[in-house]
Amino acid sequence: MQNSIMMRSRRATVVHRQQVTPLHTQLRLRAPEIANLAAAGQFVHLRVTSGADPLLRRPFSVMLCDPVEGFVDLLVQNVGRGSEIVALAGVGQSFDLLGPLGTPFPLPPPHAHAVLVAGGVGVAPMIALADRLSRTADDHHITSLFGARTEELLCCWQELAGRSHEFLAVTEDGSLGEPGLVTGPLAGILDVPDPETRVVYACGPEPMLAAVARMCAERAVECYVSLERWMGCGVGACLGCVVPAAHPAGDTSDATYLRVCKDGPVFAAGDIDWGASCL
Amino acid sequence: MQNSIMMRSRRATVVHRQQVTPLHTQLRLRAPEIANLAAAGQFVHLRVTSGADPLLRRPFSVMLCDPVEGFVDLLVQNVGRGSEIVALAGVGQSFDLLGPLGTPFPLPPPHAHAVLVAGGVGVAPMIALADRLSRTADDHHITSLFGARTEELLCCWQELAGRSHEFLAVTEDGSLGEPGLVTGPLAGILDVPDPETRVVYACGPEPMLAAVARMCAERAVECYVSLERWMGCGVGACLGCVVPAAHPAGDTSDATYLRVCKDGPVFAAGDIDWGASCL
Amino acid sequence: MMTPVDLSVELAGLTLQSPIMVASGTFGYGTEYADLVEVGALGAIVTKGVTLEPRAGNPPPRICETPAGMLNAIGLQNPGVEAFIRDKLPPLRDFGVPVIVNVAGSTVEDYVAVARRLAEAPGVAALELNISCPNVQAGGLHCGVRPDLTAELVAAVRAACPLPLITKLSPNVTDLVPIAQAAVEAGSDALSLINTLVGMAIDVEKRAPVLANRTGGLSGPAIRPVAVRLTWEVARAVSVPLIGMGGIMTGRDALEFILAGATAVAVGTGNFVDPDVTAEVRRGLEDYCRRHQVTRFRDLIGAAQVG
Amino acid sequence: MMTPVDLSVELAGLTLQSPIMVASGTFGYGTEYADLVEVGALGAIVTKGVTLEPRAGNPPPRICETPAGMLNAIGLQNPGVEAFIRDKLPPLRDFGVPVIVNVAGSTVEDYVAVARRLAEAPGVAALELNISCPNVQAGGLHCGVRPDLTAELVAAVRAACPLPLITKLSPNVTDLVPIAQAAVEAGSDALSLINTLVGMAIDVEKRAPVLANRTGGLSGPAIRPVAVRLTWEVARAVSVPLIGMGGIMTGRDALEFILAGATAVAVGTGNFVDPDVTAEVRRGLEDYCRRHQVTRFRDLIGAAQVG
Ligand SMILES: Cc1cc2nc3c(=O)[nH]c(=O)nc-3n(C[C@H](O)[C@H](O)[C@H](O)COP(=O)(O)OP(=O)(O)OC[C@H]3O[C@@H](n4cnc5c(N)ncnc54)[C@H](O)[C@@H]3O)c2cc1C
Ligand SMILES: Cc1cc2nc3c(=O)[nH]c(=O)nc-3n(C[C@H](O)[C@H](O)[C@H](O)COP(=O)(O)OP(=O)(O)OC[C@H]3O[C@@H](n4cnc5c(N)ncnc54)[C@H](O)[C@@H]3O)c2cc1C
Ligand SMILES: Cc1cc2nc3c(=O)[nH]c(=O)nc-3n(C[C@H](O)[C@H](O)[C@H](O)COP(=O)(O)O)c2cc1C
Ligand SMILES: Cc1cc2nc3c(=O)[nH]c(=O)nc-3n(C[C@H](O)[C@H](O)[C@H](O)COP(=O)(O)O)c2cc1C
Ligand code: FES
Ligand code: FES
Repeated sequence: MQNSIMMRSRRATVVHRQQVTPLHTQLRLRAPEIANLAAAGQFVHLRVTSGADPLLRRPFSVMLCDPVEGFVDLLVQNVGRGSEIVALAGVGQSFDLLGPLGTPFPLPPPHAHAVLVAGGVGVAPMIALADRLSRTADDHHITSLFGARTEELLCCWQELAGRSHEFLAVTEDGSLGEPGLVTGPLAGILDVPDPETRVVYACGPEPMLAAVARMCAERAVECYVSLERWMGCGVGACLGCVVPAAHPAGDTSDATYLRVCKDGPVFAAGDIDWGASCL
Repeated sequence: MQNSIMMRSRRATVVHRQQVTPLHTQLRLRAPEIANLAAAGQFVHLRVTSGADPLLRRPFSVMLCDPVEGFVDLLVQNVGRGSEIVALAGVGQSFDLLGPLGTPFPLPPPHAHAVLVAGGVGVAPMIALADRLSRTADDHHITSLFGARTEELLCCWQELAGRSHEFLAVTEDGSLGEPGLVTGPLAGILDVPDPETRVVYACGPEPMLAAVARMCAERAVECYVSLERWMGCGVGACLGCVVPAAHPAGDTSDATYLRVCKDGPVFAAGDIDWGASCL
Repeated sequence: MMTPVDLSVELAGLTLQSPIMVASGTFGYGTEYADLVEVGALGAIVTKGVTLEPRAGNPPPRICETPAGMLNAIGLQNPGVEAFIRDKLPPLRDFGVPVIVNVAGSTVEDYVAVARRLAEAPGVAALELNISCPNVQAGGLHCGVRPDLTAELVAAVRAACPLPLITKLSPNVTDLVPIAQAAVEAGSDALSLINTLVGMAIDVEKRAPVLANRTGGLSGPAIRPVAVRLTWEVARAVSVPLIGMGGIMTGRDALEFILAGATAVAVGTGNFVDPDVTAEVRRGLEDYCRRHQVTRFRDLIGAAQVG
Repeated sequence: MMTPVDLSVELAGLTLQSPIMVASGTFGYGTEYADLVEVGALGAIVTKGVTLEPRAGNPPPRICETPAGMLNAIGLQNPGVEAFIRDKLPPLRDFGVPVIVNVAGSTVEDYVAVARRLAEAPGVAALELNISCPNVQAGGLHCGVRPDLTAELVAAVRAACPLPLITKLSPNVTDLVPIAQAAVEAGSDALSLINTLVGMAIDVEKRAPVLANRTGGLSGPAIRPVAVRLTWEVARAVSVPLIGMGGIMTGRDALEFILAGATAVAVGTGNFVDPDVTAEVRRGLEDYCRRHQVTRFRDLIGAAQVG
């Protein structure tokens, strides 16, 4: 069946490596099947070493795919041992990749105004989404907001800007674009007569996602977020990556908690219990 | 003090790599202090990864040193995970080396006839010894025997032959040199009117060492062997690498067992209890 | 051209085509791995722990990585025995390999009720009793830490249910042998060992335990030496077959347990690291048998015990 | 320009310039590492176990590597207390840091005799009692597995010797708390934890245990989660200072123990992996204190316990 092709783990070789910031590396891997199948919002589960330490795979969002060449691009922020091994990988080095995994972003209806809100390395799936939308024929209008603490952390912003109709950079220290937080400009975009014509997509630090979710809820704007959690299996088996669900309904075991790897990483903002999850 | 320089651990970078056989790699590392201090028979304790798996260092004999250039050559046989990581290391890769460690081979008296017996990868310290002897002014006569199961395992034999007055290769399958075991030709060399003028040095599989030790004992020929054991600390602290001593004498704790890393790896063959150790 | 090796083993009245099973809680209910693993090639599937009532499980964070291992505190999240039988069992059955249901509870009555219910359900090959759950009657003590409590629990389930019974032992005890013997005398047809070691990781930036549950169960290659030692000790003391587990990632790892006296092995955390791990373990066992001219895999069971 | 951080701690009546010690059996008698480590910067040196009579130790193989750990069965090889005092103690004393002598034996009388002898020797700062040795009177049972045997042993040594007493606990028990409490009530001034977990590795080619002793003690990063958990549990139950150990390789690792409630830490296997490890741990602790404006290191002890 289709699925059995979809998820088999495979070796992918690094064909290009770019240090986009001192903290961020863009890796291009040769992974034809994943490039063919990955949808915006999905991730790959990457084995960083063949040894037993670090033991678990590390999840990374698919940033860009080139189905023709069979390339997949990842944007890796070096935050610890696993991501460092990946970030320092040289051309020719190969990794075992599992994917594409998880639920992708649902696409907006034709002519809708898609508002993409990215925070830090959360820009990766937003670039994937902008790329996808800019290739559809249903003429979406794309506005992107990209926030970070400072200019240097606005990694790959050109990749997002180049795929959006409007793009606004926001830095807390004002070193690039608007000073402050993305929620400021977002309010401006949502405070219009017809907010319901907008669909908001967000990925970034959890406090930012919670704020965006609240703003959209207040204005009855459709909103989708992509979450991050430590992962074990990455395929829904271990129940290690869960987040609290908003409205327990139906059978307890499935409703109290949602699996970020399988039920997500993309969720309708209203499905998440932000109070409980945003610790 | 001199010692404090002698043993500090340092990073050494691979400057040259040669695949001498499908199973053996010759690595040249830049390690000036070790190149300066290492004596034939000593080893370096190499950390194969900065992670926790594989955890322990791996010991490798110093095969050749170039104090002028600051190079140290290791001959690595790929037998498992640790040696594989080392064997596959590329130029530019660096390792943390501890050394030189252990007791070197005692040099023979001037004009003595040194008989070097190597088995398999045990040739490494024999090459170091042949190199050392060929540089002294005391005009030693050097005869080298190098045995292996088959031609392909006679790694770096030229390095040994080139530093010996006589060299004989011995293979169990007769694919190169004499067929059989090194002990055959060794008997010929020792069965002379004045065997006491010879000093035998051996490194290789333990059964070979035991046989060589016995032959020398029977003929009252001075014999030194280099042993291998799993190692923990490599500096004499953990007592993990011991071999049974021949003549318990003096205080029990020091005499029942000898530490390969500190009391060895080079031992006078008579100091080892071959019956108990050769398991 | 390689000759096939007979890896089949007998266990608790079941014939397993292969001694390689998947460990409870690490393979979901099978379907999660259906796209990744040739599930039909497994010796058996052991399900996530099933309780009488549905359980929501512990709040997150529930897992964290440790050197060559991981900690987990899932908290027995499961839909309860009724929903299990209704929703999870049918697809499990369809894989065509024995389904062993891991049973958990807070009281002896819980276990008995779940066992009774599962005995009626078609397609359950055997039960694995997870006796390392806090027992409310015994003041939250785990039955698995005392021979008497273990015997009481196993005997009660044995009396209530005709299915083959496997008792899963906890390693967090001073002496596992009397507990293993009690489980066997009370009617266990086989024993599984080991469950996780109790551990903790601390987030030094937050200055608090990483897991919401504070402590968690340590699994993975890190615990293998402890698991092999306990398998060796228990194998000397009981005559029922053992299912060895704890950090198995390769055929060599599995052989440590087999040679120590296990009849079969289960792979747990290894599935997360590499979904191909069970196939890899199988290849390793077959290669070993060929290299050593072992015609009947069974002959390897406990081979490291003699001498 | 970095401001120095005060890492000093009080322990069993001793003032340690640093909370970082080296664990028994992993640093020999100090001299082995004299050329590699700035021994004078350590908080204390704990010696290899010393017995009344000289001991030859176990036959080899004595060690083997495991995932993120190692097994050892050295068997208490040591020259005996007389030779220790004569040959090993003087150079140890010269390092200028407190020397804590790890004491082992087969009978309570052994321990008492060694303790008496060490009390007379100049330059012994404290004793660490290794209670995980087979006790011939208790039928080979380790005193460390039972509160009553632990209390008996500690009380006997306490009565015979005025030196500060540290009892070293074994993790191979169902519940460590009552044993820790027994050790304290019997007069321990501090507790060390943990000793190694009992494990085994099997050579699948030879089909026999790798170690001549069959079982060995598991140490290294693999056991850290178990050690942190036990430190956390014991810290809640006793009021004497704890020395935490088990797989420490970095400052972050050490902080897990400190935040769980340890006053000091000991590095064992880490010394083999990297002789610089204790200096590395020290740098890590200093950096952490600076980053978090911790002026008194002591304030971190048990900080993860509240809440
Ligand atoms: C669905 C998904 C998509 C992701 N996409 C990307 C991406 O495109 N680019 C990218 O750089 N990162 C991404 N991440 C985060 C990435 O997986 C973690 O940064 C990485 O696993 C950290 O591993 P490490 O060994 O480097 O860090 P560790 O040494 O394991 O930890 C370093 C620090 O990171 C924190 N951390 C570790 N893992 C996670 C995690 N999974 N979630 C939250 N915090 C964590 C730890 O608390 C610790 O403080 C994604 C995560 C998820 C779940
Ligand atoms: C003083 C000394 C000098 C040495 N010099 C050299 C050298 O110059 N070149 C070289 O290739 N090797 C040398 N060795 C052997 C080398 O250290 C081991 O082959 C290596 O540590 C194996 O590690 P591994 O992880 O690759 O193998 P592992 O995966 O650890 O084990 C693979 C196999 O090798 C065996 N083994 C592992 N370590 C040892 C050991 N220390 N002694 C004996 N058997 C072992 C195991 O039983 C196993 O069967 C030396 C050993 C010593 C003690
Ligand atoms: C995420 C996770 C969940 C687990 N859930 C259960 C469970 O529900 N019941 C049970 O008996 N064991 C459970 N276990 C323990 C495993 O079945 C196994 O005994 C243990 O993990 C050791 O094997 P391993 O090292 O191969 O993982 C779980 C283990 C993990 C890692
Ligand atoms: C080779 C070796 C020898 C040891 N010898 C002793 C000993 O003689 N007495 C003792 O109490 N503990 C001994 N231990 C245990 C350590 O002191 C320490 O408790 C344990 O190794 C855990 O710490 P680690 O993981 O940092 O090594 C020894 C450990 C090792 C690895
Ligand atoms: S990572 Fe295992 S269920 Fe999500
Ligand atoms: S390896 Fe530690 S004493 Fe030899």
